[in-house]
Amino acid sequence: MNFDDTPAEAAFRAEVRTWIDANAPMELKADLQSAGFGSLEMKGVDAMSVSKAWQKKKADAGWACLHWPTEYGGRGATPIERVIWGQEEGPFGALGGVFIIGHGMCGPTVMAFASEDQKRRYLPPLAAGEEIWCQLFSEPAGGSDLAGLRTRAEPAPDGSGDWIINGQKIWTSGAHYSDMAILVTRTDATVPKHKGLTMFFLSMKTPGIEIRPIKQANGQSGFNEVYFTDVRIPDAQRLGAVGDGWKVSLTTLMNERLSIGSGMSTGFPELFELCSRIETENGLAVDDPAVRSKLATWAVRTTGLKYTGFRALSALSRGETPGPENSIGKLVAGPTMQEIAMFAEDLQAQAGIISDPEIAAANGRFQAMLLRSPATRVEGGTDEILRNIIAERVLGLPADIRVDKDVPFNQIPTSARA
Amino acid sequence: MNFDDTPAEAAFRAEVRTWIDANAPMELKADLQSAGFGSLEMKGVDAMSVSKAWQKKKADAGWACLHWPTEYGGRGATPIERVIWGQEEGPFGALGGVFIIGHGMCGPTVMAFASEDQKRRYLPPLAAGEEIWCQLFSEPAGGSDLAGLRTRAEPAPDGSGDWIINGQKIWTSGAHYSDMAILVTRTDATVPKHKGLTMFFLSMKTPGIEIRPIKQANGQSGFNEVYFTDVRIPDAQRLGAVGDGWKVSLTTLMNERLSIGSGMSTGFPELFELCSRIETENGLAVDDPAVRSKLATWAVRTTGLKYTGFRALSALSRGETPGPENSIGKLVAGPTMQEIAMFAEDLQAQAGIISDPEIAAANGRFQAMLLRSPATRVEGGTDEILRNIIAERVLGLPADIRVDKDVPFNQIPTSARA
Amino acid sequence: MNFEFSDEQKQMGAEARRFLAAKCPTTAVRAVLESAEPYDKALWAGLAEMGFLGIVIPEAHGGLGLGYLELCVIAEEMGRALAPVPFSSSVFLATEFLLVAGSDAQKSTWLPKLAAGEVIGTFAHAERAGAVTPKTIQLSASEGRLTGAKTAVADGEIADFAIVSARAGPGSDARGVSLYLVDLRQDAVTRTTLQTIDPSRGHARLDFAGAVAEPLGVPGEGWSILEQVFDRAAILTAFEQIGGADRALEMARDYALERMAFGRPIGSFQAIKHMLADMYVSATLARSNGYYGAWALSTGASELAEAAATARVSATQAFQHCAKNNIQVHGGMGFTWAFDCHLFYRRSNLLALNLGGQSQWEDKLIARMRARNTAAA
Amino acid sequence: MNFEFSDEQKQMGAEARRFLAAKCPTTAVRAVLESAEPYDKALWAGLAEMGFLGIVIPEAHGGLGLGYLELCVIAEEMGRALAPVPFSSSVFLATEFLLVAGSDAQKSTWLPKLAAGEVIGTFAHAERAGAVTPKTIQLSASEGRLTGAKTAVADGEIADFAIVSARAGPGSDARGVSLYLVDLRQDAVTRTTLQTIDPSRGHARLDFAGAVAEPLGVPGEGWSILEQVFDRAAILTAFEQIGGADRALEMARDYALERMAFGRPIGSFQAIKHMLADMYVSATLARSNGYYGAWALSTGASELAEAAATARVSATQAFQHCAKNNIQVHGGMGFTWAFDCHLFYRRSNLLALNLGGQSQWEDKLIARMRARNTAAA
Repeated sequence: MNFDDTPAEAAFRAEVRTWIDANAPMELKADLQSAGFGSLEMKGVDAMSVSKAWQKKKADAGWACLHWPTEYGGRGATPIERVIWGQEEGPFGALGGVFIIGHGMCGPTVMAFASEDQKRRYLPPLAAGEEIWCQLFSEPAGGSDLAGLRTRAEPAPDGSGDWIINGQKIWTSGAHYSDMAILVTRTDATVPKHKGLTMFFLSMKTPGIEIRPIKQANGQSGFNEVYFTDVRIPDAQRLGAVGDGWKVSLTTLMNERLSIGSGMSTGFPELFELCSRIETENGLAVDDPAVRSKLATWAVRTTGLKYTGFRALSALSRGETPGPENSIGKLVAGPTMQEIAMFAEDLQAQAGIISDPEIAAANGRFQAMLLRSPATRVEGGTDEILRNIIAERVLGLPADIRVDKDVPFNQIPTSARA
Repeated sequence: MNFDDTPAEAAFRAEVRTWIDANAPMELKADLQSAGFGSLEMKGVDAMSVSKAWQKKKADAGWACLHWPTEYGGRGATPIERVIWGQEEGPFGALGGVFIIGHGMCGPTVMAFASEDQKRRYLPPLAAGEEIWCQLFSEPAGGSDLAGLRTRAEPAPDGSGDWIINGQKIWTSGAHYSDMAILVTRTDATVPKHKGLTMFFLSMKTPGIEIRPIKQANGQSGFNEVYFTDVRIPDAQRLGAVGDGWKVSLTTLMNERLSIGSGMSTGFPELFELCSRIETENGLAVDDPAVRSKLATWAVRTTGLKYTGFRALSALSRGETPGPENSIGKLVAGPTMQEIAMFAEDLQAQAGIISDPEIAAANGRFQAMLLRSPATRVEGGTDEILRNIIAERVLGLPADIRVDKDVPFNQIPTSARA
Repeated sequence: MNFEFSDEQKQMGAEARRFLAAKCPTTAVRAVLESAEPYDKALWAGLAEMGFLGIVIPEAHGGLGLGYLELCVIAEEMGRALAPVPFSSSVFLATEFLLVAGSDAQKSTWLPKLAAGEVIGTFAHAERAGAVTPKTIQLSASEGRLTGAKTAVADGEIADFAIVSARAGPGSDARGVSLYLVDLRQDAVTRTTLQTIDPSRGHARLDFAGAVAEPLGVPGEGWSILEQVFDRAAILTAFEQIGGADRALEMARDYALERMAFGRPIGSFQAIKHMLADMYVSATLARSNGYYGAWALSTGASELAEAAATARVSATQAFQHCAKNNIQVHGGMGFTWAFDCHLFYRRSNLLALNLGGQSQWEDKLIARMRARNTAAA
Repeated sequence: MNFEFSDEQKQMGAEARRFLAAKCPTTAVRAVLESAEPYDKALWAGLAEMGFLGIVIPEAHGGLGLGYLELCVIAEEMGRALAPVPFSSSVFLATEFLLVAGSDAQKSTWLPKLAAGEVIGTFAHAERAGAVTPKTIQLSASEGRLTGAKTAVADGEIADFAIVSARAGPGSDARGVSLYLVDLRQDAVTRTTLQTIDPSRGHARLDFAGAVAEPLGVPGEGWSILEQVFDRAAILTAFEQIGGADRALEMARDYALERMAFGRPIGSFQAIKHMLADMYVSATLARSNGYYGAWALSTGASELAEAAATARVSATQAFQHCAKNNIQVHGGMGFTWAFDCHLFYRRSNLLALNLGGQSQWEDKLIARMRARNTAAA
């Protein structure tokens, strides 16, 4: 049991480090390291253009989408090599934020279901950050119930074989700066809900698409609503068979960014640092027994997540598939971050209400965390959905009773009053 | 807003106090006050005989089952008078433990469904503690799912109209010292589960009844299993119509002992007392900030329950029905007691494992609490059932999806493997 | 046993609820949240007209001369409506400071104007992040003039006067802390609006550059007076929190009944049902503990300090719990600006801090229980 | 990155599991729980035969001469099986005391016998209820003789020798605490069996009436030695707890799959599913933190003290959580003597206390983090 690289891993790491040291935009490093919650703000530079520049540079040198085949713009690297890249890229990884959805979810779906020509056309610019992709999945009526989507795709009446899309998506990250998208639609409402779906890809410049940013509770706007009015998509841009959209979606969802080893933030190190500077009525907070008891609880959750990640990395390093233990990450980190934010405010007492980064303790980090953390407990699966996933997929417990199973989609109740 | 009696209440209280001062077995008071968890132990006396003696004395003077009509052995008192009695009876109330099921659940059921002759025959000795009753409801296959019971009642083949009972009950408090019982059975397994039940009462001396005590996890034995082998009950001892047993059961369950105002114990005062005597590494526990933080959490739960009880009492005092807020009692007190027990052990550190009352801190009260508290979170409704009840009856949320609804009882799956 | 508000008090609450439903829908809260407007002036004027700003102020000073039970009932409704007005600053703090420690002249000068809503008062106390203890009070008072700064002053942008904690001599203990009444409408006072977690309630930094001030109460007894007033304010704020918690619970319950997923209302899933049941438990315990505080405050019982800490700890827990899980029940929609969930979440966290944090009140509660037990022994 | 036990180590664990499944079903645990028998002698002999009692004891002293990773793997299996034997006393404590502080002669005398299971050793430390601090150590040592009493001594009824903390002079600080090795088989030692929350593991009070004792380690360094040994024992015990937590979770999961209510397995209700998911989270975090401890222990890393507290706090939380909710999932049946749930509940609460309570370890963890951060700054 050790934390060391194998010789091959060490050699790869050295190669990565050398290249990054020589090529990364070092002038941005400090700003990237202190980047806050949910936004990438760097003084005096345009985040999008530096992100694209860094991605292009990586792609040109063969460091983009490492685990993709070389013919589609990748490197054909192993999973552990990808993790090592991520560790070495460090703060510069934050520049990849706008590409995450495309690389992690859209790309793999295109790779699995598009034609060879399409793959050669779309994947390399996706890998190089020249074209940004988003995914159009969630809808207002279907949050946790993803398959309950209502956006319709109907055959064009002109007999061209094209599809006409009408409906609305929501929670689309980066829709406003994306060039392309994958889109799941309902092509048959007379069959049970998982059976009537069909997946497409399309240009976000297609006529009939309207994008409206969603203002979040914390005042930021990372998500959008996307409206479709008679949007036309050629049948050639269908991914998978008609009616197979749910299966295709699962491919997408299962390819979510490999978060292994990166570890989800709980805010503990920042809290510990605050406690080393702020005073309670019993003296320095970190020496106050009441504070210590709380810190200890969060400390072991934080290290527990870290070492759980290390266990998964070890599996990757041995060429194995990591076990299910990684599914606990967000379920632990989300509520912990919220608890930590509230306690950090408590320690600041009356002045804890001040959120101005220029004035507030720790540059307002905890106030931002307080206002952002409720989203962490919801996005990408609520705490409750995550518990269901652990219970069902890890522990083998039965699925919830499904009243909408085998019911034609258009007969599923849509209102409690119905 | 005040805690004062109305003049009528004050007069009643004075009358009660005078009678109790003159008649209660004062020699038992100290032992009764220090009685522990789940057992009534008094040195040198037989708990059952002193319990029966006190109940008989009360009955003779008109102080038994205060809210029952006088013709059945009660006093026709108001609910608030009954509460005042309970407050004044104080530690002597513990002597009523063996009668609780009979007075609180069996009596009201008999009162609602038996014939006038039967009521005059059975209720007065029940009130006077001369005959003890128990209720035969729970079964091994039906814990939270009470209506899933399987004990069969079939018409006697001799055409007498009698019923023949076969099956098994479990968790019967006091079966071994009870004279009488109410019993719910299944008379029709071909209809949905709530519809095929029928209620009876019977003597526990009836041939064919076998009682086996259940040893609990904490080593005590307050409950029994009761087996029925061809037990014969005359049809005259049926309570309610054939097939109406669920409705009759609800009458019983809704008449559970009016716990309002009595307040469920959380163990907080005892913990506070311990903290005033025991030392942590930071000095006296009650002055240790880490201890204080935990104590405060439990303190406000404890006072919250107390004052919730006072609010209910106030409603009674005004002649109103208390609101649903009392349903939170056990849900708060049970887990709190378990947390408190664990923390009290933690404070005692290594020596906290010692459970011998002669040696352990606080006479081993916390060790007994630790071992008893898991039962509190289950008996009379698990924490989960209680949350369901609050969600459904108080907040008006929908019932759980019922897969066994409208399904004939004998077709409901009984095994996950079926 | 009559541990309940009277019918008249309840009726007053119902009246306030109707008034606030009409004058203070959440759009009014948003109007302050989203603009530079520091408070809702029309609502404030309406509250003055209803007499709600002078409930406990004696009739001789222009108030209604009613009791604290009436004020608790109104506080609950203010909390439920998230009223974006300086009610807590003026009524729970400034008014109480004057009632507890003001001279006759001070009372005569300020109470009638407070009752009429003609002036807004507040309390300026914290100077930096962290628990406010006697030694953190460094703003200095000398020859009737104050020099130094206070931060996170509620309604500091709009208040006409403030009670200010200050240090009149060297040292760092509680006996060196005195209170002053300062008219903020003078050049020696600079106000700087602060950006906070709940912009529906304005806060400011106040800089005092030799500002003219008059003593409030006996010099050197400032800490003891402010502890008394904080206890009273804690009970009143607890009712604000109870009102907020109840409303957040109702919102969550209503959404759970209405929102469909997997072909059924999300409120039919045990995960949601049990989350709501737990919120109900918190809210119920907080209400009952609040009643205890209200009783103690209205009777001036010796249990007041302990009851205040009890009510405060329970209400802070309940409002934070209900507001947080209200978002969770709403899922993604709960995290949009457009839904009202964040208004309650913001307010719950603001109220958790405005009289000092939960940790401090937990410590006070047990210290006070201990003192009572020691006294009884 | 190789943060995992080796295949050989895993194989050793599998072997131990098979052995314990055969020799230590829960009926064997009950046999000790329900009788006056203080431990399972046959099992103990079997463990000795397997070499499990001398895993880290050097081959020169009759042990296997393996590392702590192997011992962690075995500890987990012992915890999973609730083995009713003096394993922790003899192996985690007595052996470690000798390895850390024993003289060559002491090692030569005792280690071979410990490895062979011929003697049982333990540690006698607490004298009263409450945190064991230097000032609570009052048992006195004078001219090689001990006078005083120790309580809650694990396996005190059956141990052949004990390491005993004692005070050699006046005062109450840590520097006055020394350790002694005492042969318990002498008339000056009286053993009194204690009734505890987990009778499947024997505990006793030991009275020393001028018992002959020899120093262990440098006099006056007793407290520092025992802190070192407690850290090592904490990591090993964490694996015992991890094993217990895992088994309790499995029991609950299995019962939830099998037990029917309302026409379906109770494991299909979200209340039960989510309770089990949370147990899984606790158990997983504890395991990962345990691995960190195992790494530190096996490499003697400078992080050992911090890793020990981390592993301990996490494992105590997990085992208590899983054992408690295992009963809850089982409902009424879980509270019967006949079901095994209470065996795990008892053990989880015993192990939470045997090296000092959770509060003490929480405090240690943060103190150690603070020391590291201060050193790094």
